[in-house]
Amino acid sequence: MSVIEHTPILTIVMPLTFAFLIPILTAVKKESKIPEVLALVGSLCSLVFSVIVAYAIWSVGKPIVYTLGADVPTIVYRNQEFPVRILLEIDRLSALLGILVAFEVFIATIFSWGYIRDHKRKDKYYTLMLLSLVGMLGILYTGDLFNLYVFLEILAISSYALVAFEYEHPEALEAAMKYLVLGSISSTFILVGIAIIYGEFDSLTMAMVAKLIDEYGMTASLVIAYALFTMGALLKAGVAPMHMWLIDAHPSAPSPFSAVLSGVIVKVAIYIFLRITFSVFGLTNIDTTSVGIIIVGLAAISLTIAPIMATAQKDVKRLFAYSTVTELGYIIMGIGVFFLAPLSVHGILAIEGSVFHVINHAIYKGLLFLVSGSLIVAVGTRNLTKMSNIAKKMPYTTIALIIGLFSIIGLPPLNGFASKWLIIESSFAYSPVTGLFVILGSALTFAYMMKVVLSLYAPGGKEPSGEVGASMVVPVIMMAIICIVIGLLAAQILNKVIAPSIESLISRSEYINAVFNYKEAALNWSGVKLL
Amino acid sequence: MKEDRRSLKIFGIVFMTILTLIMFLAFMPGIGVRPFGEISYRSVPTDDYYIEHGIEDVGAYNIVTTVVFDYRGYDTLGEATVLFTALTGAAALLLGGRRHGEE
Amino acid sequence: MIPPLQYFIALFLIVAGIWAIMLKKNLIKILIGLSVADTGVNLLLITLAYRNAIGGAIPTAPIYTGYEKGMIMVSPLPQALVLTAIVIGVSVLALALAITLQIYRHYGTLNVEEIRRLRG
Amino acid sequence: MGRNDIEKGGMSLIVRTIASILLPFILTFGIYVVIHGHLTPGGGFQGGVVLASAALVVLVSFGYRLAENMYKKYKTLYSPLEALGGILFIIAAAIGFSVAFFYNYLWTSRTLFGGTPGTLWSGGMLPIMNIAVGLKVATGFAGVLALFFIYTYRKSEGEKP
Repeated sequence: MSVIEHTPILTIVMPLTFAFLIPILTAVKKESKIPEVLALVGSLCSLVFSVIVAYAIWSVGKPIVYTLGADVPTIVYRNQEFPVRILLEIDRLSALLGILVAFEVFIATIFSWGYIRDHKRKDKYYTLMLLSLVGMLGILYTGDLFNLYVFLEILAISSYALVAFEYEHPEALEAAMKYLVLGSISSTFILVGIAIIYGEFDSLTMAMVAKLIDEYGMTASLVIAYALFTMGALLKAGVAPMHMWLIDAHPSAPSPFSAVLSGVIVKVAIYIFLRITFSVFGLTNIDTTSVGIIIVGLAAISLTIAPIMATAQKDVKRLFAYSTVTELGYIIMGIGVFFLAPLSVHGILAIEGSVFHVINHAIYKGLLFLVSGSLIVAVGTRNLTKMSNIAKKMPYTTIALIIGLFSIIGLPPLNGFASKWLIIESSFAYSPVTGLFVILGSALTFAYMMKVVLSLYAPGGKEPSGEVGASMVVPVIMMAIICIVIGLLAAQILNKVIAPSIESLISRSEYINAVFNYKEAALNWSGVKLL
Repeated sequence: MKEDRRSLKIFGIVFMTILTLIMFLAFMPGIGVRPFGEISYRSVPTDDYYIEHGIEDVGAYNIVTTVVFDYRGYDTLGEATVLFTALTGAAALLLGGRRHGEE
Repeated sequence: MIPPLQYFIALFLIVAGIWAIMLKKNLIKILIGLSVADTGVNLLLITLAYRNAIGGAIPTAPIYTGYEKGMIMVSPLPQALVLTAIVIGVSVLALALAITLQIYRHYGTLNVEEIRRLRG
Repeated sequence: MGRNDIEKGGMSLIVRTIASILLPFILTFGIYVVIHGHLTPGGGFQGGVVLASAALVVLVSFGYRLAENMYKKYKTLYSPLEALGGILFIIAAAIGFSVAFFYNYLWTSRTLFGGTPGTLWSGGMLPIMNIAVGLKVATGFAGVLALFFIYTYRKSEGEKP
């Protein structure tokens, strides 16, 4: 076996190693650029490896299984061998989101170079940033229920610490405490769900549990376990009635980490929900209609309340946080429409729109939060009414910001348009009521985002001294270019990237069989065609 | 303000009662998880595997340690990372206070 | 409708912990609730590990040092999980205490209602 | 002993004497639990916590002055030591890279720690991992305890007139 076949585990372990190296090397040589460099290299490593993994999966066309400590132990169950150890199981959706996560953290790390400069505790900051990347990738790649919980906790603890990082502002401490308490409740729910599943089947491997659920059907305790999982995941995601922690936590973090929080960490919670629903429990075993009604209801609340609250905000980061709740409403709405009309044409279109929107939202909301970081550095305030002449003094940042804002509104050539259109179209095809909520959300988004655009040109307030440094301009421009590129290539991306991911998410037997044929499903480099 | 708090409290009590009932339901004999101490007819013999093959696979007498470090070593790596994360976070929060100018 | 006593105690601890988190006003009491809920989950996992012996003998811990023939062992997997879960709980608690210390320094109080905006 | 020491956070002479007598026993027991992790109940985590409790005994009984001296001397050390434990763990796991991550190469090839099961010299990579985790947990918890102790003490001192 060559090193290249270990890429799934290296994607997770490389940033972890760099995170462990940061305190050691910082103790050796203080007041240096070591933390930045190590964080950059670590996130770049996992970006490269995640691209390799995704490429391999796309060319093989099946989920990949990596058995940790493979070789000897397997147990035979009904004449089928399966490994008793922890598995990494990566299908196309998790590989796709893996690239997204690694990319977002990489961009945020570049941006931090200018944003966190000369901070006394910057080594801690970069360590926590890398650890949050480790947590997210671990969740996306794992095929084991308890392992999911462990990595969820890594992600959660690093997020709590980074939200409280700027504790000179006391509201960061309050936000972190709120986030910690609610996050712990949701983790407890998920762990009780895992305990129930273990009590039923004595197994923690997702594919094995899925097979046993198919075989024996649902019992009352499994229904409760599913409810606990759903509650935990939606609480972690911050969907509307449970969104209060999100509104406080996302603006309080340092701006690059706000981008990561809003861009991907929230999506990882949604990924957990999708994975548990589709792969572990299975669409045929749960009551899709009632789950769908609940989810569509939550989405409708998100799409109406959050944008109305956003219109009243003066704080630019708080406004973007409300906008995140709105966008979550779109994503959840797509998933809910799929549950209400499972496996129909517009149902599949809806969930494709959702996953596409996950990617697009990660790009443009990341861009917007990074720009808010630039504004904080240049102007020194988060209050929209106190800024003036941004457009004249900071031309590059302004261009990127305007592209991001137009993208979130959904103007046609940009990426926000494509995914929003899919969700609007499919929800109208299902029912005019759901469609109406989505349209309402879009209209309100337009209203509050125009407020940001107008404030860029408004006089009367503090002026920025000039453009921010290159390390803060380049990532923002890069994100803006990606917005345009995804918008232009929307149809190709939808057909080549999103549709296969959804296909592999829905095809449950493929996910189960990969584990029972784990030797064939291992990442074998000879099977991968080079372009 | 006071009314608001009372309604929050009532909501909390109702929510908790529902949660309690739901959780109890999951462990009721007959419909829920297997009764205490029994082996479920649905279960996979993973635990028996660990007990029977632990010594030849890993070479240690303590099967719990065997599971912790070998069969589920990846979880333990994650757990060690959790501890490291928490320490880094606590250090980031408690060091570098403005008042004392220390570190 | 009360589940078997062994499960009941664990579930009672979980619910009592979450109850304390939701309804208590003092931050330290909230953290104690967090810890109690954690303990409940750990107890639940350990309870699932117990297996009745065939001849009515008491099962031992899954350790072969001092093993005599004919003994039966409880499941080792939940014990490993609990080991992990305990450390995770302690880590969350350590971070929460660090945040609480800083909150106390800034506000001079631990009452959730007196701390601005920190409610729920 | 005396009021002054007590105000500095230390305890009376009796407590300090008992603590200094107990300390070697606690440390020995902690190290025993760590290195016998693959044979008897216990292991890296449990032993590490016992070792960290030794640090707690020192902090509580000898008080702030000693704690601060120790802290000034070693403040750059505890976090790197913990990270070192983590790195050691990853290296132990990566030894098996010829087959897979976490493959117990040392035991299956009987190179190191490959003796008869039940003796100290067995278990493959388990003793190494136990020591790595023991180091990590001991330094980690001792670091957290010292952080809390010094932080709270300084704060109460700062608020006095």
